[in-house]
Amino acid sequence: MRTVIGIDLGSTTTKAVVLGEDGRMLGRGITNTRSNYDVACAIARSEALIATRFALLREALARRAPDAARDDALLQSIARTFRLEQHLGQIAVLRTELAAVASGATWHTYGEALHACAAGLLDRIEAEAPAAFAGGAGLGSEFFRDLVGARWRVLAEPAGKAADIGFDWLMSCFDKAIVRVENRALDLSFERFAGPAIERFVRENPALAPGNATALRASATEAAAAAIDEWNQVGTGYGRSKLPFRREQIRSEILCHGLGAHRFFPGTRTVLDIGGQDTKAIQVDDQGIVTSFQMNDRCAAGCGRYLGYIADEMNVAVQELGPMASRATRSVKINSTCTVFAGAELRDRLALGQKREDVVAGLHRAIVLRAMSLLARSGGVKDEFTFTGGVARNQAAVAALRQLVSENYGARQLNISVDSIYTGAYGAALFALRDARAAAATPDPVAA
Amino acid sequence: MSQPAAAALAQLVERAEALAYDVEYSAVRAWKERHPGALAIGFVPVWAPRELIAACGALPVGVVGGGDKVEIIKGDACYQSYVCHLPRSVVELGLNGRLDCLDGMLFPSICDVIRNLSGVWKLLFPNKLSHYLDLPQDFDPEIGGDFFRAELAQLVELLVARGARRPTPASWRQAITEHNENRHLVEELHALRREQPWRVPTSEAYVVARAGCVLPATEHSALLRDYLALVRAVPRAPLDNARVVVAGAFCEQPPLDLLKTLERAGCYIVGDDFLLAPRFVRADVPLEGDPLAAIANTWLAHAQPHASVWTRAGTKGDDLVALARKAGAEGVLFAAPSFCDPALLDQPMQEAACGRAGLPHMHFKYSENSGQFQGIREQAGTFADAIKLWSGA
Amino acid sequence: MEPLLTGGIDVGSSAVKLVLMRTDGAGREELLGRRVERLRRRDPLEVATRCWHDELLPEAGVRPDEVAYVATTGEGDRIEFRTGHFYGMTAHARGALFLRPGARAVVDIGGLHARAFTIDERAKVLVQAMTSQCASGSGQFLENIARFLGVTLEEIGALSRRSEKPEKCSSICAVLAETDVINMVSRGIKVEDILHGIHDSMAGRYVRLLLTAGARGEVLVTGGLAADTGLVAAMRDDAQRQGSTLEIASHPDSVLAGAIGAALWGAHRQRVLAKRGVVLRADPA
Amino acid sequence: MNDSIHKEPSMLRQKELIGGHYRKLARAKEAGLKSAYTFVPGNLTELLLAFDVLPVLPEINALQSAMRGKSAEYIAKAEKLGQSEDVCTYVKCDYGMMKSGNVGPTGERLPDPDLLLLSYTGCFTFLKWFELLREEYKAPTVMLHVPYQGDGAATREMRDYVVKQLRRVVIPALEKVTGKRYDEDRLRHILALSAQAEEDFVAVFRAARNRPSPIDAYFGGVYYIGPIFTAFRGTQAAVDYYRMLRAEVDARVAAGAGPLTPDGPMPREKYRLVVEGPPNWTSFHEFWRMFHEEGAVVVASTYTKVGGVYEDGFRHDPARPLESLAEYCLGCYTNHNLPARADRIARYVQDYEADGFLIHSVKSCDSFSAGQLVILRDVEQKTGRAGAFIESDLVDPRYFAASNVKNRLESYLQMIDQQRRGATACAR
Ligand SMILES: Nc1ncnc2c1ncn2[C@@H]1O[C@H](COP(=O)(O)OP(=O)(O)O)[C@@H](O)[C@H]1O
Ligand SMILES: Nc1ncnc2c1ncn2[C@@H]1O[C@H](COP(=O)(O)OP(=O)(O)O)[C@@H](O)[C@H]1O
Ligand code: SF4
Ligand code: SF4
Ligand code: SF4
Repeated sequence: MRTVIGIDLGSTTTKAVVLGEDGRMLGRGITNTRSNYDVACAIARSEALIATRFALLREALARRAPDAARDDALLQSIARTFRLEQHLGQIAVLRTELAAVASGATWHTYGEALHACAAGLLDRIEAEAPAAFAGGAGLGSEFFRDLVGARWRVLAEPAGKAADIGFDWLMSCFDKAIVRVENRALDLSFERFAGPAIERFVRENPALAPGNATALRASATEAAAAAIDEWNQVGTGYGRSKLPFRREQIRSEILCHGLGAHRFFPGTRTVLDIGGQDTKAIQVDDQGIVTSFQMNDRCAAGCGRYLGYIADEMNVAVQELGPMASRATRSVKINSTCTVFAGAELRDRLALGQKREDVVAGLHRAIVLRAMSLLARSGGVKDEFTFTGGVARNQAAVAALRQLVSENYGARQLNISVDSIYTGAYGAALFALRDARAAAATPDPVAA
Repeated sequence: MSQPAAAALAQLVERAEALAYDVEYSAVRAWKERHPGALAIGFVPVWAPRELIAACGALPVGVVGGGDKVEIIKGDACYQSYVCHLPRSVVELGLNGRLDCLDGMLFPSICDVIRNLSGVWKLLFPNKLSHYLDLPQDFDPEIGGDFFRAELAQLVELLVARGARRPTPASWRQAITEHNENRHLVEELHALRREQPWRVPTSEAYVVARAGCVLPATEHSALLRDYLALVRAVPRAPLDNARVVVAGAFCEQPPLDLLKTLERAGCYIVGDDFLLAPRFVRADVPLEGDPLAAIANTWLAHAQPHASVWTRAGTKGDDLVALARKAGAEGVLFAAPSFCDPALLDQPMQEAACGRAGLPHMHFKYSENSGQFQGIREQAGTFADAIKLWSGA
Repeated sequence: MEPLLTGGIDVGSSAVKLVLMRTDGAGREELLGRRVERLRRRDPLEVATRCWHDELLPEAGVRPDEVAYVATTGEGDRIEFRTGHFYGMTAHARGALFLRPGARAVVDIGGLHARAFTIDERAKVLVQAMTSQCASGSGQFLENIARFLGVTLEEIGALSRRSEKPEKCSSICAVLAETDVINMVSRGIKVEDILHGIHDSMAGRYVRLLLTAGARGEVLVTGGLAADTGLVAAMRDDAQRQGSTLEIASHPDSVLAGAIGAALWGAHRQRVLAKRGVVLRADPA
Repeated sequence: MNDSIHKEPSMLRQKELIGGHYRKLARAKEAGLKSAYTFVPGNLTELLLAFDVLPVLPEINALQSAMRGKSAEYIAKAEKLGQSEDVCTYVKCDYGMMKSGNVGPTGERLPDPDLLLLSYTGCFTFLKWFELLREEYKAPTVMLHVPYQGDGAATREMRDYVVKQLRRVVIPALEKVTGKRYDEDRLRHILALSAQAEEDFVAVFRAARNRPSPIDAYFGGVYYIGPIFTAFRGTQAAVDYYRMLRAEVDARVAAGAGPLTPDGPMPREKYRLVVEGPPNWTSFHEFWRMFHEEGAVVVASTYTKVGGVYEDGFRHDPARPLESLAEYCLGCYTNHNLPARADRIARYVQDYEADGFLIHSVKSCDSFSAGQLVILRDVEQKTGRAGAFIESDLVDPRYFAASNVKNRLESYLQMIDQQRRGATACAR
């Protein structure tokens, strides 16, 4: 199978999108590793390829057991099981790293006790995992660090108290170990975990028709063995110059977001991208060609990282902020433009008795206000409007934006793709496809 | 007995605060309804020839920024981050139609930001009067004075061309008299605060003074008179506070909560340079002779030392030390708007002067919409502590 | 004079510091108990209350009603069982003199702010200078970086001092600096060199702050970052490079300076009030 | 810098001129020469020369310090002495240099001023700057107030005001400091030389209308403006330099050659840009490289007009000595109001057939930068082209985030590229 890949090396997350020869999106992958770019890139790519192989699995299954392939719940449940297997694999690595960290004698004085306590904590987290991944229950995050970290934070205080080990030490222990895990490009591939995942699934679903189980196993083997040929790749994003790509395989994220948004919603004339560390307002024409753009200055105020920071500050996952803000009855005005000081301001406000929901709503409004200025700088919102980037996943940010856009520009169609965070990578992949086709002298479906 | 006075005082302050922070400029709108066909002319800090505007039958309106009362979107679209806050909120007010009641805007020369704002205004509001008023830096009546007089004469023509009344000897006389009187009352307010700061908290005096931005001089004078009478009647006890002068806030205004923070941290503000328009020129404009020359020459001879005015003689900061001495201040708080070049470049020289005079001092920055005063409170509190714990020692 | 037990609680943005002190009013000042608890985003008031009642006092074998004055500083003015509150630098100045009687300038480097000020021999704050509303180069910033590098704060100092090739860190934003650090890691720069580079850039800021405040002679670094030997060394280097004669020092209890100072001022105040016949009681309820 | 940097004869001549001036300054005291500190925009070089007074230009010192990598240290010094982080970095750089022994770019000490001649055309900060210098040097100080073209034109009253100040304030001060009488004939002679150099100067910049442009009118341009904007206007040396420069440029036009960059001849001209705002001096060559590596050449810039806008026909005029000096002061780019600045940029885009325009916004310079975003929008409307907006600083290296600047520039050029391809795709 011939594919092209687009990679968006963002400031907080790295995204990859795999397209088939026909331009169809086959797989998406994302990672929040804060380790070096090569690792981030490898992980995102491998995640996107996993998704691609899942697409292949579904196709193979459709041939063998059409009913099962049409059963979305079944496929989703397999995907969840696969995630669980991956997760357990990562926990195993974390366990070795924790042992190494805890026994490293230079930075603490607890000796074996710390190791035992940390290992015990991890045992609990591991034991909880199957339930956490079981159907229905929403996961706090899609990232390993966030998932384990959130539980660790909750469990560490009582566990430490029981073992007479300071909370701080347990946190440091975790921080050190998780970084080591993140610094390694682990093999989390479909090839490695699909088998165990299917077996677990079959084991846990005794009601599954035996024929389907066989079909599943065979399809997974087939999908794992399929040759995936990388025809071309294009990189974009904040760190794009760090990618080991040729010069013509690098595109500015402005162009990629413009094209990606255009492909998601062809009527788009204005694109707002709020990512981790920068915000961009882009105007495009009816071909998806960028006609003007503005980016924020070098200050993290008003970007996605701001929300991440606030989430850390409140000890919740970034995904929970939007729903929390949506429950607000009013929006508290936030004055600090600095991300770090906004964290402090948040604490002040809470201490003064203001409701969490209201303060968080105010923070969302503050971010969107900044974005509104950028939009105004780039020429405003004249027509159909698309919101991309990670923050577009946040319902409260979307609601604030919707309101402010209509207040300032009148009613406008506001588009948000479920894949909004992948817009840049998608655009990059489209460029990759276009270039590959141009090189192969086939007609260019993107420009056409 | 004092009960009704206290209530009346509270009411008056509330009214003044409403006027001072009314971003709808309702008082101006109401004035225009009462004076059909008359113009309202806005001016940004610090000083403008209010008597000239009034003599043309127009209402001079001080536009001192939106403070923390407006959300900034369009303003930030016009200004990048390393510029002070004032022009953002002024542009925001303008683009949101809040300043539609003004028929024109004057931009007196005080700094590059204001100067460029005059051009921004021309681009954003091509149909409104927008005029940069260059103030002389040559103080010879025959050189700078002639130029200034010509500037003022041109301003009269611009106003008249927009439909203002051409000033008559009578309208000149009335406008100058009313503004001289207003100047006196503002000075009286400050004098009382110097003498009995516990009677006149700055957070009150400030809003009472700021209400003058949107009122004709006579109405503001009446407000001042009422306020002065009331505070003299209401008993208020002195606290063990440090007496300080706040310097540097001449253009972008400090948020009211900042003033309250300083007072709560143990400071009596006995001198400041907020809202300078009515006290920028420290003398009466004479009623005799050519009124344009009178305004120009009074300005040349009596404009107060200020960051926007070339310091002719003496050393920078000497005037501040003198002011602090006169006010009986025990220290100076330098409060400058972030990114305000004139204020911040003056500061080291002024601090040096305070140092030479043995006057304790400290500085901090703010912007008109700052909402967090934790750091400033700590600083000012420590400063006041140091004065109180060791005063005289 | 009768010995007096007083407490000092310094509530900061990243940690709570508590001390218990005994003074006799005639120059004897003793530190009976100390406690530093990093907040890790927990509620500061709750942490402070718990540390005070459940840890510090029991460990010292002291009942709450035996403490004559509980003095707070920092953001501690919201603590309900306080007797009185002192402003940050007032407290740090006093604490600094307790720790290092010769100090004539203090730089307090905390989570969000850094403040430098000069003092006289009575702990009067003379001139102060502070960083502005941008958290670049703050303690919080260093903490973020450390977490990301997988280094504990305790290890930072030694690591940084091991570095021979400090990597220049140009970023001015506390948040965006993370990205710079990612870049450095990607380029294969060693952790110690990254840390040293960050220390150098921070040190430059703080020395500048000190000089702005007119510091001369002995300087005590207080606040949480005083424990970072790498930073203190970098400050010394920077001062030397500037040709300045500042003697920059730290003290193992530097982090407690605010709490100590508050407790000492509390004792002072208590005696003054007692002389006037005013009775204040630290109410444990 | 390294040896591989490419230079033309005029470039060497320029360096010699400027180097010579600094050497002369270093010996000024022993040679009994007087010096006056003054600014570039609206400078009165001819008048100073008529009194044999040597100009010292603090802005040029600041930019030189930055190019030599000293500015960070000087700025830090100034901040330690109490200057705020927020203010103009030119001032801090100069002040820091002064407080570090006033050692000029050639490594020799600059003379203390005999006169501070403050002609503060176009920027209020100049006024503060000289208050600071006066406090330090206690030198006699003269203020020449040049009114701003607030309504877009220099009026008669403005000119008369400036002339009056020249006659009654500036000239008497110069007479007093030098002990010489004002000699108007000498001034006329000097002005005539100015006008000659100005002719060639205009021709050099106008040559950028060719395709490919033989010069880079921003990065290269700052070298070309050196002599005429500083100490050499009104000298034979300047006349010779500009004649030589013009001949070189004409030769390049004839050969169909593009500009010369420090890294060698410019590759194929791919993008023609107009730039507004002063350059960054701390990473000057790196910044330039970002342009020429992409094949972007600057065909017109406003910064090269801060020391006088000659292209509209103004010349120093021996027949009206003080009047023409006054008109020169009033006419500098920095003294134009925002609408006039926007008009000029739009005109450049059209006249020089540029593909786009870029605003290099200097964070610490309110004079240039406050309102530039409104200029951006206005020029976009007038030309129908999107502009790029990049922020950094003149001399504070902390504010030059190379990757950020590069990212924007690259994105902008790729956008232009994409638009072109889009246009051809549609045409097909
Ligand atoms: N599920 C989610 N819900 C809410 N916000 C999210 C979610 N996922 C990501 N984000 C936000 O998006 C930001 C990252 O956006 P992204 O576009 O990936 O940035 P970049 O490309 O700069 O790495 C995060 O900082 C976070 O605030
Ligand atoms: N705006 C300007 N005004 C006047 N002179 C300038 C200006 N810009 C640059 N120069 C001159 O150009 C010279 C820069 O040359 P420099 O960078 O030192 O050359 P090189 O890099 O080959 O050593 C400076 O010496 C300075 O005199
Ligand atoms: S605050 Fe300062 S810089 Fe801003 S407009 Fe006012 S005087 Fe100018
Ligand atoms: S203000 Fe805050 S977010 Fe902005 S640069 Fe400074 S530290 Fe970063
Ligand atoms: S503010 Fe700008 S124009 Fe004025 S001195 Fe500074 S750099 Fe020059």
